[in-house]
Amino acid sequence: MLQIFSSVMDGLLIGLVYGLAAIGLTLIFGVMDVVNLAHGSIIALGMFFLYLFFGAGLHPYLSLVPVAILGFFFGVIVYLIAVKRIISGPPLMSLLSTFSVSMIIIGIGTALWSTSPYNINFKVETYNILGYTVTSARLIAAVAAVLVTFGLYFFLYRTVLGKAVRAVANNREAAELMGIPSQQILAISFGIGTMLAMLSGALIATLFPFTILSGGVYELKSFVASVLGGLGNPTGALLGGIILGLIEGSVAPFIQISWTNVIEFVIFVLILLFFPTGLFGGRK
Amino acid sequence: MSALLELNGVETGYGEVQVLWGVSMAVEQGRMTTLVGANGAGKTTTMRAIMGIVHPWKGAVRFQGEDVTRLSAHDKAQMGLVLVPEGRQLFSDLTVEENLEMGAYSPRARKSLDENMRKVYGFFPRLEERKRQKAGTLSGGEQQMLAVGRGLMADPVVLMIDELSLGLAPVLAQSLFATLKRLKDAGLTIFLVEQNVHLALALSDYAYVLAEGRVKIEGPSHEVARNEEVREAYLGI
Amino acid sequence: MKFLKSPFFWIVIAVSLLYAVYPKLGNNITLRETLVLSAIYVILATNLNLMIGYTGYVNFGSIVFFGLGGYLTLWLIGGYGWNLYAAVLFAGVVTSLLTLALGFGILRLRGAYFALATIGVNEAVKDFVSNFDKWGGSEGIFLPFSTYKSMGGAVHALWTVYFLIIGVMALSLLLSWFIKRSKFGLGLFAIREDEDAAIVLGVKAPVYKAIAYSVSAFLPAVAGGLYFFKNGSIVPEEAFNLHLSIESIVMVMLGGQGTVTGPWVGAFLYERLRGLLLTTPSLSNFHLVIAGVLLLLIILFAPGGLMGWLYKRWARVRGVLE
Amino acid sequence: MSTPILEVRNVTMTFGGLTAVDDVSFNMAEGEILGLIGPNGAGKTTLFNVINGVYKPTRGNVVFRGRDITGLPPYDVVRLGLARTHQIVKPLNEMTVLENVVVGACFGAENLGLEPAQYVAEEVLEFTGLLQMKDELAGKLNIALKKRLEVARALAANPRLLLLDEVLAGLNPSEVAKMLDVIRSIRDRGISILMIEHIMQAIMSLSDRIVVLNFGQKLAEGTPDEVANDPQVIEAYLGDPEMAKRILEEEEA
Amino acid sequence: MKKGWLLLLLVGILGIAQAQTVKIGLTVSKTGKYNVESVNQLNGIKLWQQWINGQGGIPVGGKKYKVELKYYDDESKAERVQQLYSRLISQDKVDFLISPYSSGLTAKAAIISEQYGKVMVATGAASDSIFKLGYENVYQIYTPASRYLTSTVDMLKAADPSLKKIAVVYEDSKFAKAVATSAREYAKKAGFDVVLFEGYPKSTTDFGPIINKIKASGAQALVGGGHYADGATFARQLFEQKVPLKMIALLVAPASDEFAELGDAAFGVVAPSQWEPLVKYQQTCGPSPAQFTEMYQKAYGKVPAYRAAGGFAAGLILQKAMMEAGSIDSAKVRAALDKMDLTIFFGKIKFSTDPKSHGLQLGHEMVQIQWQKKDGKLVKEIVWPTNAKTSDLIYPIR
Repeated sequence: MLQIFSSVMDGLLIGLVYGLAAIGLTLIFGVMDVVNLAHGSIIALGMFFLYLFFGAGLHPYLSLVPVAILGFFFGVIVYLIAVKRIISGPPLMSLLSTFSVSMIIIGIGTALWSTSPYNINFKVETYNILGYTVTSARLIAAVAAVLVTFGLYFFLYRTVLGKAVRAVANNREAAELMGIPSQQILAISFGIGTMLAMLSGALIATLFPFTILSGGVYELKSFVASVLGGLGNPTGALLGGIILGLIEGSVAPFIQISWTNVIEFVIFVLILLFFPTGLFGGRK
Repeated sequence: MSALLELNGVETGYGEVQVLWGVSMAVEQGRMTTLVGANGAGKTTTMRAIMGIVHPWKGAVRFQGEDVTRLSAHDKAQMGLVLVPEGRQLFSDLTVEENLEMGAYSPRARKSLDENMRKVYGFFPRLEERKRQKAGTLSGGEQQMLAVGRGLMADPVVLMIDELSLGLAPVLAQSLFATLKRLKDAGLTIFLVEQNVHLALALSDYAYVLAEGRVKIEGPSHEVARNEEVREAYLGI
Repeated sequence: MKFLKSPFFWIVIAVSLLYAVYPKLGNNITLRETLVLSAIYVILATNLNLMIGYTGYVNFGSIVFFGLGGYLTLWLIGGYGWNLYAAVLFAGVVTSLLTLALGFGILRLRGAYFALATIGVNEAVKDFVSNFDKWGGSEGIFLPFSTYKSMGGAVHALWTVYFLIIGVMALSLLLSWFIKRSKFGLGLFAIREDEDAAIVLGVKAPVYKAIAYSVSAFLPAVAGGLYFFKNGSIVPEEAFNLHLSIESIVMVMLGGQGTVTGPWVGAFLYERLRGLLLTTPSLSNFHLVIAGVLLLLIILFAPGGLMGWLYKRWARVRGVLE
Repeated sequence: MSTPILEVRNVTMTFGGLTAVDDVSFNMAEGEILGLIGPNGAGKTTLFNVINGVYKPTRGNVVFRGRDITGLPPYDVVRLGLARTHQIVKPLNEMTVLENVVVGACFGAENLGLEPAQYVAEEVLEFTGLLQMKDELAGKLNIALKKRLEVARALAANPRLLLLDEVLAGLNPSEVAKMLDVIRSIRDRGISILMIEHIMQAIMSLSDRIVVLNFGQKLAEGTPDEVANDPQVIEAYLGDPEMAKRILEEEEA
Repeated sequence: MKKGWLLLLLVGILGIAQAQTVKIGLTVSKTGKYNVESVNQLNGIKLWQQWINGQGGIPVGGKKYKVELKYYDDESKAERVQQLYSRLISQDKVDFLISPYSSGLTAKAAIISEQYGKVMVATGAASDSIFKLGYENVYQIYTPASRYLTSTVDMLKAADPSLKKIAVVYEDSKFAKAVATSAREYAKKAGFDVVLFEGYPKSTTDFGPIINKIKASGAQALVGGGHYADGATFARQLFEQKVPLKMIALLVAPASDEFAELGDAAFGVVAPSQWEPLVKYQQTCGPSPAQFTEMYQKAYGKVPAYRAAGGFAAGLILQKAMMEAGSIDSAKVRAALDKMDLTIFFGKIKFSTDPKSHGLQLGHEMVQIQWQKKDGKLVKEIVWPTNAKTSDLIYPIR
């Protein structure tokens, strides 16, 4: 019983972080119909940016701030170089151009940091709640994920710029006609999506060791989470992440752990086939 | 007096297909100008060329005496050249109020956001009733009201409307036109594309008849309305 | 026998013969191993092109065919003592049939959704095989050395496998060429250009797509069987390496999608380029970066690939190189 | 009387809450040209999509030459001899004009092989006056030629009934005249035609009968003369001459 | 006159032939996932080359053969391995081969070496299964996977005869699974109750679900692990989650010096190791463990890890076989390897000659290390076998 409780709690906490990563992916898709295949490597980059600031003596949680700022500008640059030109082209083009960005990031990352694992070594408290053991890092990561998500919601629904992002996502031409500079908004959206991916990467780095290749796993998880929640739907992505975490947690006690991935991907394909707009409704 | 909005020999099209062949027009301050013509004559393309969604290949667009041919659509919108596009093009996932707010995106319009919002709600009380509703869930008539309202929120110097009554029941069309007339009477410059020729010609001050991408006839609306040639070319009976 | 008159047919035959004979004459094993890799790339890219270039569906997980073919082959040879020829044919047919069934499902998805689903399928299969004890789970399948002895010794067996792979390469190119000139191919191109229009014109798109998907699985599966037989072992990460899938797309794009020659040239050039980058010490650390920049440049500035560029310059090339 | 070539029986098509076509019925006789008119958004194209199987109607049936084809996918409908064109042209851009038409011939009613399809295609191209540009890429044609290509492709399928969706829209008068000639000669080949059109002059002179749709419902049906003089039609479609007056009056009141 | 020139030329050639060379080929993973381990291994091999060439070469049949190494980067990739080993044999005409790092790559190389009948000494490859495929030319230096954790089980039994419940948790990879499977069998035979036997996927970084299972199983000791990254993470999370285990033995990771970076989480963790600088084997030939360590430190400025030792040992064994055979002929060297039974600084070396497992290492044994604290600093101590130990096992650790 305790095991199941622990598993579910673990799943929930990590699921929030998956959800944050997925929001980054789904936001970009929702606004500009681009499936960002550089998502994974950007997550990994977030891990290493955190590592750099941490190495420079900043506390890991304080480092989240510069990581976020860096992530935003990095995203804007990626948009301007690799996405802007092909944004209205067929889906293959944006898939491949973001993939090539991924190759470049991983290539440079490998040259800089090799492919060996890195760690953020800082003091972590352990709490025991009714026999369930949880570390402060996990709690903080989950809380941070929730806070960032709330922040994003505040931005999207309460600020003019955020509403403009939604307007551009909804109808780029009409937005342009209303005086909204759509290219700027797209660049900003890509920046925000990238920022979220990097933040989730940074939070993951406070929990687990990472390499420049680590992003791949979380990219796939982001796909699963955002498809579960309906591609293009940020709330859905967060819920998708939580569901994913809960699936991981709740099946673990009953099967060999290594089957978890099989279950995840089978669910992924089935959802795509039978609920292409996800469980919570996404863009068609 | 030079016109508020002027087109000089505008040529444009899509890909290699030319649609407009040297279109020249002028929209005078305070007037309602209308553009009529058959389907495919190039009315919508004219509107899109003015806004810069389709780039003019040749010719110039002047707004308030300034050459704006090369400016992007959002720049022109911020200057007060506002188009209510064909097919409404609402932000269907945003609420009614958010749609209106987006209409006032430009810094110029944002200053008088509250005031304009009150005005729009005054014109279209239905919109206020539904301000929390998503635009996509509105009925056709309400959507057209919102489209016009959103255009008004931009505090337009010239309001261009592409197909106001398209797909609307006559009663609704009538009330929209009544609103338009009131706006005109209040001094707004309006440039209208309309398939309902009778209405368009009856309400407007000046008219252009477009065919095959060229201006065939122009003149004060009541004169154009009496022109048999127009009836023949457009109505076909 | 109209095809006998086509220069393209003879170009394929000549190049394949050159591939086959040249290393054998000099008994140059290094060259042979290099050419095997190049031939495998050509096979993967050419068959992938049937989906991307002909049908307009971006298959990101095409490597699953290669891996399944490899697994089925090694399982039949290692576990049941089948001979190589029977095993690879069987592997090809089974993979094709599975793909056909899968195709009726996931080809309902379009654009990015289809691409994501193919990634999902590949990863699901990989993780499944990693857990599937009959196929050795994560340990994979290792062939006993005696397998090669029964084929006249390892040296002889590996040459045989090499010739077979070259044969599959030639078949892939010819298949791609025949499809392009067939009514079936015409239907596929119509789907690529505008699926809804094609359906209205009478193209049975769901069936055509599924068949194209299934056909594009056959030869890669056979090649997978041969390749992993040559390696003597197979493990999930090597069999279902998503990266190779995506590299195949790069090859197709590099050469020019929708043409027969494009993926061929693209695969060849990509292999050369990779080799060059990896063996040049100053570049080897950056081979991924250079490949990425190259891909980005192609997408941004030459989306038609090499062939698209050639066709634009010299329209007559079209007559000789399909 | 022989069986009608097409019977539309009580067809209703709804999308979500929106009813695009509302209980529409009419028949078409063999060899007839039937015009389908109505304001934009009246449901004409939706009705076409229901007839050729792009949509399965929410209610009602479509019967073609005595056979119920409701819900049959478009590729099977073509096989039976019912071809169509699109209002927004859908050329296969990266294929040549000839290839476009060969697709039509290959997958049409005759299910031809590539070579015979080639002959049919050339013949159709000659007939539609596109032969000299058969090797152009379809995407490079201008709008008039693209429209003609739509017709040629549909014709290559060797249909008994042809649905033409605004093939005249966007053409200049001389192009319209050419297209009208093409349509007449199609009729002379014994092919029945159901056409959506906005250019009144054209549709009035071509059609044997006309069906008028408004807000998804059938508003009127009859000969061109009957329809043109129907006040309901005039109001719905041509605009109510009195409306302007009413607005002006209201303003003054 | 002409004849005189020819004669001179002939003498010249013979003179050169006097200072003969023997070419040894291999691939190194200079890039890719095996980069660190593989380069370590290469360092050992190069050290051996310097050492033997410094003595004038390998004395074989009255002549001295200088060692020439020929190696390429295999990028840790299977397809490169086959290509490059073919090249080594057919183009570079090497006389003998040393394996690449890792069992996976070695298996690929073995097929090539086997088809050309070239002897290949396999180091950095602990798999059993490669040697059960009927190869005749491949010889293993490492203790095979099946015996990796068996002595750990022995040690645990000696330390706490009352302990019953153990968990075997392994990385789902070829190597770790093989180790874990035989450890489970061995533990069962030794009377333990294996309450959990579970693999985790290779890329695992979140051990939460596994740890929950360990807790639920009531296990008192844990053996398992996989490679470095997962092992280090596993150890850290076991510590953070305060899992009440009396002994934790993990493969590979704790044997590395970097493991100390884990701090308190490293304390008490046990690992089997192929070799440690402090071992006290009585070698019958070659340098002693201490001499080797000193040489290595001089050359590379750091203490050798077992992979470097394995590299050196691979060279040394080839050298020994050539000397015994009195020839560099492959068949004769193969016969000498088959007969070989000796102890070097690396430990005992003896190969299986059973056709079903030809080349499998039978002689070499693992040592057990444990991370302990000396003056507040974490240090690696050898705790098993008892005759080689530098410190007593700390038990229980929690």
